[in-house]
Amino acid sequence: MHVAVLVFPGSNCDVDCYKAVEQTMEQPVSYVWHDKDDLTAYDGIIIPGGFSYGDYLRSGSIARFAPVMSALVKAAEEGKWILGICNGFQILLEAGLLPGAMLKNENLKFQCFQSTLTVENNQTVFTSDYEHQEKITIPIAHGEGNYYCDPQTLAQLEQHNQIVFRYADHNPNGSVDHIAGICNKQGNVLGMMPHPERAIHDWLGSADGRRMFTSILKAWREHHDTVINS
Amino acid sequence: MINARVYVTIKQSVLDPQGNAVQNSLHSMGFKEVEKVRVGKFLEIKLDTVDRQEAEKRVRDMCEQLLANTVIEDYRFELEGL
Amino acid sequence: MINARVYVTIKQSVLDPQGNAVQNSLHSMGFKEVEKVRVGKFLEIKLDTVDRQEAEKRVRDMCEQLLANTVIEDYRFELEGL
Amino acid sequence: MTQLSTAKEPTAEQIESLQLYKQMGVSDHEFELICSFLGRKPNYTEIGVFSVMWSEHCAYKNSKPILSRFPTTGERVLVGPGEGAGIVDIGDNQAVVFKIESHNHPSAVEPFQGAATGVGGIIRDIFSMGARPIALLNSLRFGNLENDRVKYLFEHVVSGIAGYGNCIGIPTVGGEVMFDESYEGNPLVNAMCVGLIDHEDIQKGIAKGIGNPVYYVGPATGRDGIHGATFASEELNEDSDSKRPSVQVGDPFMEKLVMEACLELIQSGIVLGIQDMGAAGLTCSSAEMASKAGNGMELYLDQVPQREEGMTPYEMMLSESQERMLFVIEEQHEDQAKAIFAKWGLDCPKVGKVTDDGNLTLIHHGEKVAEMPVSALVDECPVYEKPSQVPAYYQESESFDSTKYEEIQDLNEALERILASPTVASKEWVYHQYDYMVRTNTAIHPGSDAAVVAIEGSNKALAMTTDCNGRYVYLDPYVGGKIAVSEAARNVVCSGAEPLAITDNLNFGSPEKPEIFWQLEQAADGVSQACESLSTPVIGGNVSLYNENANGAIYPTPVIGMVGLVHDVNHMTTQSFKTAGDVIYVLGETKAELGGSEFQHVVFGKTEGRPPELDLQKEKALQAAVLHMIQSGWINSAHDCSEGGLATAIAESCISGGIGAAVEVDMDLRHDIAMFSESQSRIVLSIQPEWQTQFETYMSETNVPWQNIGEVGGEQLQVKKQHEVIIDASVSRLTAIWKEAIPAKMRGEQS
Ligand SMILES: Nc1ncnc2c1ncn2[C@@H]1O[C@H](COP(=O)(O)OP(=O)(O)O)[C@@H](O)[C@H]1O
Ligand SMILES: [Mg+2]
Repeated sequence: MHVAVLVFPGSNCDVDCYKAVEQTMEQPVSYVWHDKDDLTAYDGIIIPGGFSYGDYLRSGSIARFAPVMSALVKAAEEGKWILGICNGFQILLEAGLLPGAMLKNENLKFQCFQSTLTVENNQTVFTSDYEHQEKITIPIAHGEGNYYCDPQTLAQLEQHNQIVFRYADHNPNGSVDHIAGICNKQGNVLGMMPHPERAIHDWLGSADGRRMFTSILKAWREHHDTVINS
Repeated sequence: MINARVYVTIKQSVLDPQGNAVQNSLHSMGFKEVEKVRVGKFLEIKLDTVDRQEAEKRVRDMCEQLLANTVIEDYRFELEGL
Repeated sequence: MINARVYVTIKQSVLDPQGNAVQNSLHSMGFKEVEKVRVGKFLEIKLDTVDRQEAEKRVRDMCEQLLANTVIEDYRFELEGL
Repeated sequence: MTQLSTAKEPTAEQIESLQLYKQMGVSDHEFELICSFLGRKPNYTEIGVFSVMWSEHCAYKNSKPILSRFPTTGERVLVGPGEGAGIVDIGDNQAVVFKIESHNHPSAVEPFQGAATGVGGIIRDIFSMGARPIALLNSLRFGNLENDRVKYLFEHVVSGIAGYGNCIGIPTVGGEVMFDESYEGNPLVNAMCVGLIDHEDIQKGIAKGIGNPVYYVGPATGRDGIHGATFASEELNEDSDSKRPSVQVGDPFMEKLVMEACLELIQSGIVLGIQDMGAAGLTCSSAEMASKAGNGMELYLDQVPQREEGMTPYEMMLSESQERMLFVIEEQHEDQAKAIFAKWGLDCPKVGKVTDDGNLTLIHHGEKVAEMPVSALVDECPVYEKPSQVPAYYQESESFDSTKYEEIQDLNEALERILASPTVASKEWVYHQYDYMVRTNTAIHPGSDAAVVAIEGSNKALAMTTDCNGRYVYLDPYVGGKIAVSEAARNVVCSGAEPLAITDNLNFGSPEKPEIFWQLEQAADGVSQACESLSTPVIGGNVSLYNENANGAIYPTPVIGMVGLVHDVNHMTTQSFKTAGDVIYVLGETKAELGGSEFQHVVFGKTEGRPPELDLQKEKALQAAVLHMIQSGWINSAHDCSEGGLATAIAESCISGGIGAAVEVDMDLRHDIAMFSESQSRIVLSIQPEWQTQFETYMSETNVPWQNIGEVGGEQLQVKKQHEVIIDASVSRLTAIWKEAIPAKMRGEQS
């Protein structure tokens, strides 16, 4: 499985995502610069956290116009697996690949600490190694993670089981319905504010993030086997 | 040269964390008469163009595409010829 | 009830990284006519008061004390009685 | 020399006759010297350039004699003071680069931008050496947190630091915050950056090779920060507000691009010299680079990117616009450099040339507008030996006796009050606003003694901390200086690291006052002594004088930033108690020492008397023992006793471990003094019972006093002394008090 980590000017968790893929999936991984317009070589695409274009104006708003984004939209349509973390989630929202929008944290402060999440949907390619309703520890680090969508959208998210993670005991940013991560209807695009790539060793404070990466790998292997066997 | 003044505000139906924070601060500073605060953005854009109608279309495009996120924000703008 | 609209802008001589980023982005999106962008704040404040003169004084105080950082920002405001 | 075309500027004659140089902080005597170096009167640009180069901030004219006392060499030191940052060897061809810098005065005027640009500046110092910045720390001092202006400053300084560090993606892993009336109106904002480098990548800020071009990278130069260096060298007063135009705005996104591009450029191997434009911007970087090479430099000011129209040479040279760098490469490599910068969306115009005439020459609109000998600018600023005098308060404190205070009976309450004091209380409110995890190497995050950052691809890690207790330094600058270094080393050791070296930030009042100058001398001697004895040389630092407010000088605050090497990541140790049944020991000796203590301040509202004593031999022995035992794998937690004394240290280990302790001490002291004395050279350890024999055997062979004081476990912190329970509090209650203290104050709640 070949994984791409997109790099925008101002991305700063690109290295962390790259390391996480290496250390958890042990699969080839490449940085892909924002000006590339072709992602066909990759099976999975990670949009890392950071402050793309300084996050000036609104988080993710400027990154959305980078050349690589049309390739990303295409990849999403083709059903490739796309994981947007933190700023990556914000970019997916701005690009319309996921519904809703991000507001500033309720207390207006950047917040960085371990958070407890509930796995609401373990039926996705990203979460199959978790138990349903399992509580996991994944850190957050963001100033604009206050997810918002209108009531109809929320109802749809519920209805299609698109809410993948919720904050379990303490909602750090005021997001609607304690949402921490959602996926698209097809389930191949996931955006989340917490950073699984920062939770891959006990010495980092938690290793619960590993299973996101192993889930993806497992899904890919299953998928691959079906392709080969059929 | 045309100057555009763009106002981007958070939709009424959406909670405005910044507005709430400012409102609370104003209260605790003794400005008890403050009923409601909404915080938005105000952009001044200088355009090297003379065609007002064209400018109007272009600024609308800028707003729709970049300057406002219409999921949560409204915008309006004024043009001012030089 | 009086509505105040407050405009907070970055002083001309002060760097506006936000404005620059928006400007660059508009350029690369093809809005080549954009000469300059400055990004400021826009606040709408509802005041439970009827005295315009008093309101003017109060809003000025709010601006000086909280709404604008007068070290790097300018402000102006308009009042609108209801 | 042609007179400036800019007719509005004063002429050379006017500068002299109206003594305009004085407004720029140049004395009569200095003006005469400048005239003699030039062989004529300086024009407006030239006097401006001299005034910033000869300011305290750039020339260290009042502090040079002090700095020369520091030990600066050592086996591991690769680069000592004088460059952008010092460098220490850590083996395997790697080295650690670090430095601390102050942004006190800008932060007093505009806390968010002042603090943000302080962070930006120190990061540039690190990557301009060729190093990849891996961590940030900050050391902060504010007045009383009940005060609204103090809250404002605290709130915005912290968000300014967060805003910059988070955006650029360098984790802010540690620091300290203290609150004391003495800093009212003159907060201290010191930022430290730590970087990693391979030996062969080490860069110097040197303008090598006559005829080579000089390039500029970064955003355009604006009128911001003009005279920032002089501003930093003056006292704050009502006028300071009128100097407000000098506030600079930081752009961390721009700095991220400049940093990545410069590191890539350096990796390409074509850089001959590179330096950031910090204080005094273009002036200081160009003059220093030329001076280090013994060359001159010619600058074509029309090529300097300008943000505003009609900028004069004076304004361009003195601007402190942020995120700018100057570098020298050979002409033939220009295309390669341009390609690297273009990838990051940056341009690098050629703005000058290295010359052989030893002058800094400025060309504007085709005319030579200034010409000054580089050596005069950089090396010839007069150095002053200021008069020094022992202050009266110091002599009075000789006869102080800690037992003069009436004994406090309710030690539960006293402990709670100390834990609620913002200086001791949890700093989560601060560091939860910092991204301390980005780059995923932070192994010990904020909240323990020193932070630890793992070195990728190795089994090693770096421990880092900043420390200084200004109250001690005030009461006795010599002892206080020793304590600052010793405490930093103790924090580093408690985390499992061997102390390597320090960087220091001397924050003092006006050196024109003999009492202040005395503090400076004494503190520097104390720092030097401790550095000698703990083998941690000074590899760089920063001086910030004229820190005064309406009530006089701030407490003298020589902040120490220390880095240590964890030889094996398995040695990393935190302060938190781990498991029920672990045995608790205290190492070191507790004496009746309340002078300058948090207890004295919180309970009696005083800062008086003698600070705790410090015996460097004992300190060294203590640290050696603890490090040996940590490396032997016997130690489950280690925490040094600092502000708040033994009771506070034990409480902190309980709180961060979420577990209680039953302690019984045997001390021949009044109960309150035993619990809250701030005697130095003490460390609280917890160990698994299975190591007890080894531990006790080992300790008996050292000269370090030690006592088994109890056991980890339960939900209460209970302390007995001479069989009497003197403290009994639930850990959850203490935790709530400790965690809520700062947030509650920031919400404006009354304590
Ligand atoms: N300004 C700050 N920035 C980041 N971390 C901080 C800051 N202030 C305090 N901390 C962290 O909080 C913890 C407690 O600080 P402090 O009370 O100074 O510890 P100690 O007394 O052991 O030096 C440390 O881990 C420190 O790094
Ligand atoms: Mg300390």
